[in-house]
Amino acid sequence: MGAKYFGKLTLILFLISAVVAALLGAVNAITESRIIAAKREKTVSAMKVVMPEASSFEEFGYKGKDPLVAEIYLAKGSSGSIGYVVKVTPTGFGGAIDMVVGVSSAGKVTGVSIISMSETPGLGTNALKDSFREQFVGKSGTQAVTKDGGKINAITGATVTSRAVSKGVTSALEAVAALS
Amino acid sequence: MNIGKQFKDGLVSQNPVLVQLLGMCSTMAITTTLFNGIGMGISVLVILTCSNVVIAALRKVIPQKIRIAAYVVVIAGFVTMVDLLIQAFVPELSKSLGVFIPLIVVNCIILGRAEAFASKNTVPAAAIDGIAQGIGYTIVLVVICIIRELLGSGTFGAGIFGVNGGGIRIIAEGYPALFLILPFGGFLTLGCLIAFMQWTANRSADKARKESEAAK
Amino acid sequence: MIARILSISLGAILVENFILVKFLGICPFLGVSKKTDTAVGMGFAVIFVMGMASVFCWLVNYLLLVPLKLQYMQTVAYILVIAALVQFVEMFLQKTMPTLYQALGIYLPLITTNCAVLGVALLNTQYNYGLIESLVYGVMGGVGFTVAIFLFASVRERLEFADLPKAFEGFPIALVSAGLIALAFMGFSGLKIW
Amino acid sequence: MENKLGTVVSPSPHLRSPAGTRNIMLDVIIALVPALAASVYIFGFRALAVTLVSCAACVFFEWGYRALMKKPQNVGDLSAVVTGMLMAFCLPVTVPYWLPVIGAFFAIVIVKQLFGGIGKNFLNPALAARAFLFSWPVLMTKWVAPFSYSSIMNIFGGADAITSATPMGALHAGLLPNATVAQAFLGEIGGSLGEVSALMLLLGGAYLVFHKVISPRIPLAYILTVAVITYIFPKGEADRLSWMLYNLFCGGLMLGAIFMATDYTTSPITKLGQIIFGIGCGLITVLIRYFGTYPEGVSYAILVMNTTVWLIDRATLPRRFGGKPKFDLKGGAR
Amino acid sequence: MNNILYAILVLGAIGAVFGFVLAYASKVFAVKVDERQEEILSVLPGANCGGCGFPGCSGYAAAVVEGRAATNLCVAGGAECTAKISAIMGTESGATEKSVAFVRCSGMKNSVKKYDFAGVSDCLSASLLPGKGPSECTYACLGLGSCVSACRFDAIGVIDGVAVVDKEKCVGCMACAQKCPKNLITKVPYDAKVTIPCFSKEKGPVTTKMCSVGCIACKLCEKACPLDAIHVVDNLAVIDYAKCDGCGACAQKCPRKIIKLADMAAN
Amino acid sequence: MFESFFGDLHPHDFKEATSGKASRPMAAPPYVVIPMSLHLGEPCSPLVAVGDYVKMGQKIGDSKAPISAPIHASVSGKVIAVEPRLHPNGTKVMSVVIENDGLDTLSEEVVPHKSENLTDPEVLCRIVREAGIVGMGGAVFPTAAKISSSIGKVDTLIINGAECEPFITSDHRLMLERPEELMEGIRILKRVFGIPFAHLGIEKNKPDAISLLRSKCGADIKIVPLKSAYPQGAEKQLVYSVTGREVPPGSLPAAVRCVVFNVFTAYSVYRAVHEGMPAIERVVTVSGDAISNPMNLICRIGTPIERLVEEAGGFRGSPFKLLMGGPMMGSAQYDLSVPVTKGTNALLALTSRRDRSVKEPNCIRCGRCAEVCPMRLTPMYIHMYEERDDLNTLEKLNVMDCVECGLCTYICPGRLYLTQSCRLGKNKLRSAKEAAAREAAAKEAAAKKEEEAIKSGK
Ligand SMILES: Cc1cc2nc3c(=O)[nH]c(=O)nc-3n(C[C@H](O)[C@H](O)[C@H](O)COP(=O)(O)O)c2cc1C
Ligand SMILES: Cc1cc2nc3c(=O)[nH]c(=O)nc-3n(C[C@H](O)[C@H](O)[C@H](O)COP(=O)(O)O)c2cc1C
Ligand SMILES: Cc1cc2nc3c(=O)[nH]c(=O)nc-3n(C[C@H](O)[C@H](O)[C@H](O)COP(=O)(O)O)c2cc1C
Ligand SMILES: Cc1cc2nc3c(=O)[nH]c(=O)nc-3n(C[C@H](O)[C@H](O)[C@H](O)CO)c2cc1C
Ligand code: SF4
Ligand code: SF4
Ligand code: SF4
Ligand code: SF4
Ligand code: FES
Repeated sequence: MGAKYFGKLTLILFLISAVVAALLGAVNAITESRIIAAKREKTVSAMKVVMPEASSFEEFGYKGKDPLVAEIYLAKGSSGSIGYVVKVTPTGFGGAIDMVVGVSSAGKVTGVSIISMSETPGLGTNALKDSFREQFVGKSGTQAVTKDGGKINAITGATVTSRAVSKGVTSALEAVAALS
Repeated sequence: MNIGKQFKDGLVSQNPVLVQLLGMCSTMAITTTLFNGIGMGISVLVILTCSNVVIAALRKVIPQKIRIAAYVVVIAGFVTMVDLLIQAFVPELSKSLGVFIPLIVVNCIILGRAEAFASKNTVPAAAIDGIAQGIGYTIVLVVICIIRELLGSGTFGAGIFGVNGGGIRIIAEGYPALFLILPFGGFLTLGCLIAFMQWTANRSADKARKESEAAK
Repeated sequence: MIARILSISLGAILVENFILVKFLGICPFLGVSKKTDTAVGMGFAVIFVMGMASVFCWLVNYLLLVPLKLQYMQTVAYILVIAALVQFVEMFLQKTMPTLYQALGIYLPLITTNCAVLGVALLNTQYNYGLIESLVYGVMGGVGFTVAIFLFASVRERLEFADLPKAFEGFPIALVSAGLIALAFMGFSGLKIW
Repeated sequence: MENKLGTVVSPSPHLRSPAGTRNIMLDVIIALVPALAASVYIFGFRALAVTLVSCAACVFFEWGYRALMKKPQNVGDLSAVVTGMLMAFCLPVTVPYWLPVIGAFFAIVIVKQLFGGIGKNFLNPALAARAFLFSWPVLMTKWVAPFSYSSIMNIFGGADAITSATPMGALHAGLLPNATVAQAFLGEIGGSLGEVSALMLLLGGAYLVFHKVISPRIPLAYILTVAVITYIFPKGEADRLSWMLYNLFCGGLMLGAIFMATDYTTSPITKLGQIIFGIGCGLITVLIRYFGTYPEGVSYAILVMNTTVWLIDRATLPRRFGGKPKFDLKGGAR
Repeated sequence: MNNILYAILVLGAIGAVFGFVLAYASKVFAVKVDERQEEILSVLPGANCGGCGFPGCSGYAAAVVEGRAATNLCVAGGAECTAKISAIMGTESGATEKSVAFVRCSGMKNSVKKYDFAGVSDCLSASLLPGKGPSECTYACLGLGSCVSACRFDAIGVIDGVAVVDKEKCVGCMACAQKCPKNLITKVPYDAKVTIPCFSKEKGPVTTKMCSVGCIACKLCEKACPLDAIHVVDNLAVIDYAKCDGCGACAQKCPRKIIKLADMAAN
Repeated sequence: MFESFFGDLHPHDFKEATSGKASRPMAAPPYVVIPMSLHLGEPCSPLVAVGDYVKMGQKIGDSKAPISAPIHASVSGKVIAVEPRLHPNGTKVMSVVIENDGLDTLSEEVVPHKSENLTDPEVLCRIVREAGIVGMGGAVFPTAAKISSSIGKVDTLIINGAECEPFITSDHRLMLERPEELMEGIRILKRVFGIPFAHLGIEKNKPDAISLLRSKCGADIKIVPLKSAYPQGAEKQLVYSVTGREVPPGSLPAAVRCVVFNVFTAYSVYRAVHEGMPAIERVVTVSGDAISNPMNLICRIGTPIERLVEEAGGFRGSPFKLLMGGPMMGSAQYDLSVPVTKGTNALLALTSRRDRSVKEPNCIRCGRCAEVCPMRLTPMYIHMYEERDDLNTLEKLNVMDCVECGLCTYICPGRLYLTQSCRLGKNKLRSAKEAAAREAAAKEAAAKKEEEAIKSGK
């Protein structure tokens, strides 16, 4: 038990780690592009939902201060820019809600789509329903639930989530308004 | 080597969840839909089998002192591979299992089997052990999932079939007991399941005893 | 910064308790909770290891993995760090501080395979916490674990006097009790002070 | 062969106080009647119907479980009736009748009898059931305004009355409710079935204290803690005094402090322990009311403190007669 | 490809570093432990599940070695594991002659009852009552079963008011004897052919009045025994099993027929 | 009968049945059974044999042990048996049975102690011992031993006239009927201890006794009215009520410089000194709802209790329990032949109407037992840990402090036998300690033997 013992332990753990790393690297090389694509696909398809006429989306740097706004994309239709899609992350009942809001050039909501949320299933997740999201279409300005004096009908039993989504839409509208 | 016994151990007498009480975290955290359960079960099955094989193969090479570290690296390697593959090919599953896929690394079942079985047995035996234990795990997971999803969300198989992957609705919306898909429900369901198992075990033991006494 | 630390602490202890809400570290929670004394010992060991793991994993991540774009290896690297760290600390304590080892060290092997430890490292990364925040989250997550296991152990001590159906003896009733404690702790959900 | 005298031999003492478990429970039921009456007056007969369903279900499950498990029956001690009443008291009057039945199952079978029945459970059955019933949050938060619901028909009719805000919702938002303090005290406000009339609850509490069923330690410690904190730290622009008073009279504080935090089985038995328990409940209640997502924190505060009872008792065992003070400066802890 | 190289280097380096550190630590911090502890650790499943109530497998192993824990606590390992641990600890029951518990009383139903009693159904409790319990005979079994609840093997039960040991189930741990306030339970060989279920040390006439199956110390058995295996001590006949061959001469002579032969008892 | 509100510390006292009636001297019975154990400590050996003629007040039993008191004949007549007889404690105890000749011929030993120096503690101790005086408050501890062990260590003399147990009024009647003699007895004790004045504690439910004694006592005896609360008469509680001092656990009142005597004890001291009469008589309250005509009887030690029942008009209805002593601490009897002893302050017969025990006692954790326990214990926890034989915890719960007052059992709505649990706990703890001590001694002996063997081997 001397240098040999040290060397052996070191070497073996090194070898195992190295082999594992190599394999991982390989798997990563295969999957990396797919993972990115899968993520992007999800966002893009969500963006398509909120702005169906758009044919492509272009990343558009957001320089505002609103922490809820994550990214802004310029939506391009057949005849050039037709509006913006804003990715916002308001906080709901169970954490951040990832959602995109389409805003037309006229500053009106064209659609709201939720990419992911960790709200309570059967309660907060009702925000995924069309009936709730469609309330926002065509709206502009500050959005709020009826309880808070706004026009949005909150989901029963999930006022917190409804508030969060409304806040997200408001932020998106403000962010776009600030652009022009 | 006795394949029958190994399977019986994995499924019943040494069931990792119900008897050995291993891997509790994921068993309770993700068992809210059948989709999650099957996904988790299969992931664990694959990882368990692979790591069992590798560890059994290396069992003569790895010195005692770095045993745990070495096992852990091997296991973590497989976990990450599975994680990456799931992210790439079944992103929805990755989303709903979240941090619990990487946490398979510390799922006590895998390290437990590595230490208890793979490090002392041949490669084929280790492989079979991995499969048997993995299936035992998956079955229990699926049972818990079905109960919790049915009573908690009122659906069956959300994420697998049904309109928009919403599953088949069995209990009308607004009636299921929401809390069963929360942590509370996880503890309660598993507790009742194990109690049920102990009850059947007691009953069959009682029966056996009565029979033997009657025979006397 | 102080508000941030307090808010992380409150979250980790009450609101998003590792055991009762996040479901991380259930095995030792169920296993080492028969007596309050052992439960507390385990709790302190977890605090210690979660704090250490948070720091070391943060260092490995931001000094090695991120610059080299190897984030996909986080899990492997973290668990290796944790396993080695725990084993090292155990040996170290056993030799140099036998009394502390008696109090803490004996729990250490149990912690390597504890979801809470790897979990905290992964969550630190997921939440983009800085070094200090990671440390706070790790330690406070451990405190949350300790609170939960201490209460649970006291409830289990009381359960020794309960009159249970045979089928529920042992783990089933422990699980049901843990569930009921989780139910009580739901009152803290969403608590936000700072 | 028997001895000629035929007397029974037993260890001393040979006298027992007249108060058995059943008398005590009967007293609690009597103390709850004024609040129930107020509730019927304010919300109509449906309040009574919900309470009866809840009690009947509790008694049924208590009896059924013990019959099924072949254990000696003790439904006669009436504790299930108390549980039933108290559980009904923290539900909205609009709940469909199947909800208290499920609650009764949870309270009696899972929380109480599974652990061995009266005296053995570690959580308050009624409160645990209420917490569990939030599995149906929509049903559990359908509140009605006082007196909007008093026709006899509503016993059978569905719960179609208009949902209305409760004072707790306003307080949660940092606003004062639009009822007067007097209305809040008398109970002309929305809220759970039995919690609305602070006056009637206090009456019941006085009865219990007078009959020595409960000691005032827990309720006083609890209510005073809430009073002090809400007075020192009012929320929003409210003036201290009315903020404090609304916080005391609205929501479940009185019901919880007088009838639920005092539940024997789930509260400490030592005097000091009871005070600590009450203060703990008060602190957590305010914490949840001020900073939590739920507007009301009483039930969770009591449940959380329930889990600490064993520890509190152990830490506060009374100083033995003739023993050294627990903490004397020289000797340290006993 | 660079990426994979980095991966290998980084993870390999971490591995190597820790391999070295652990090797170093294992030398520098080496602590001698009981070999049996290592052995036990190696037969434990290593799941560190804590099911045994100890902090992890090594905690349990240490506890077993130090005698603080039984060998059968590992939930994950099951019976197999228990057997192995017992083997390591050398606690398998040796080949000593099996002995079982025996209750030296035939029961209150045969003896005069002094009074009805109320209170805790517990033998010690009843024995503290005035008159040391409801039976006129202060030596009699109280039949309240304190011994029954002490037995972990379900080997003793109260039948017709007197405790009776099922010698097939009894393992001779004598946990029951410790609980009996009347000290009625004693050890007898598993194959004892003759037993005397009485413990009354009262003088003959007193016993006669109290109990129809009590030893009256008449000494007829003593005289009948060809092997000098039975003696009356303190007004009570006692068998010396080292000498007794089960001939039954004493039983035949006993005027009260209280000496039981094994084959008779079986009926 | 009206009973007090539950939860009250003070059980309804039922004293009115006998408190207003003058005590009635009872004719001596045809024969008396005098057990040789009428006190705490070593039993006496009989000094007489069958056939002997004894006179009233003659010493018939004595022992050399330091903790003991001699026993005297309570009638004159022929000894007809010296054999074990049933004692109220349920065991058979060597007893002297005397056939009463009805003459009550006084023994020559009975002479007033006039000439002796009564302030000398040694003299007084001798007189008290020779008179066979033991604590008449129930503990039957030899009074001479108590005096000699406390002399010089106390600054407060407390006379116990609390009589807190329900039903019993024997001390009450004594105070009303023999105030002068009582005062004189107290003064004798006071002088012995060299204390300027004595405290006489009386519960407030005896206002007549308080006012009577107040009018009779001088400045040297202070009447202390006490709250009517069971167990006000228990030594430690009485010391606390009178002086505010708490007797430490496991100690006697002398540890806080107090000494306590029962009123009947003080009265007996008076009689021994001024009349030379040993303790052969006492007042017994015969009461309870199964007794036709409840009353206080002055009766001879050794009278079979069946005579007392007869004297009080016999049973009314069927007695469910027959108690010697009060309902809280007295012991249940099952045989009417047992004799009155020096500690018998009451004989009670109760009907089943008052039996509130249930088949399945069940603790509801109401905490009342802990609230009422005068020693501030937690009986419900003691019960729980006693059931599981957890001796360590029992010790931590101070089970040894329990004075077995019975209050916890009285108050318990779940109808548990808490006092019995405490007794069992104490019993188990004591036997465990004894076993441990025995084991330690055996080990030591073995070690010694080994050592010796080694030595001798060398
Ligand atoms: C278990 C549970 C889960 C909940 N999940 C959500 C949720 O996902 N989204 C939400 O807005 N509120 C959620 N709530 C919060 C309550 O429903 C809350 O009272 C409600 O948001 C406000 O009440 P209201 O909708 O009746 O005004 C949840 C409550 C509970 C008890
Ligand atoms: C867990 C929980 C407990 C509640 N407890 C009470 C309560 O005890 N009393 C009450 O009046 N309202 C209670 N509420 C109901 C809320 O006050 C309800 O959501 C109400 O509608 C909120 O008012 P808002 O609509 O103005 O926000 C509770 C809600 C939740 C989620
Ligand atoms: C619970 C309890 C209650 C007692 N009650 C009385 C009582 O009412 N009167 C009394 O004289 N002694 C009572 N005693 C006995 C006293 O503690 C003490 O032994 C006695 O007063 C000492 O006087 P003595 O030695 O003269 O009997 C009681 C003891 C206990 C434990
Ligand atoms: C003062 C008092 C308060 C009680 N409070 C409750 C309660 O809040 N919830 C409940 O389920 N039972 C309550 N009970 C009834 C009973 O004690 C309860 O069911 C026990 O917890 C059952 O073990 C109460 C009883 C009393 C005497
Ligand atoms: S306790 Fe032990 S000795 Fe007694 S009967 Fe049971 S197995 Fe036999
Ligand atoms: S043998 Fe002893 S312990 Fe058993 S029932 Fe008889 S008296 Fe009780
Ligand atoms: S009997 Fe003992 S435990 Fe019970 S109240 Fe009296 S002193 Fe306390
Ligand atoms: S033992 Fe009796 S008095 Fe004590 S807490 Fe339990 S029910 Fe109450
Ligand atoms: S699976 Fe999480 S700690 Fe075991």
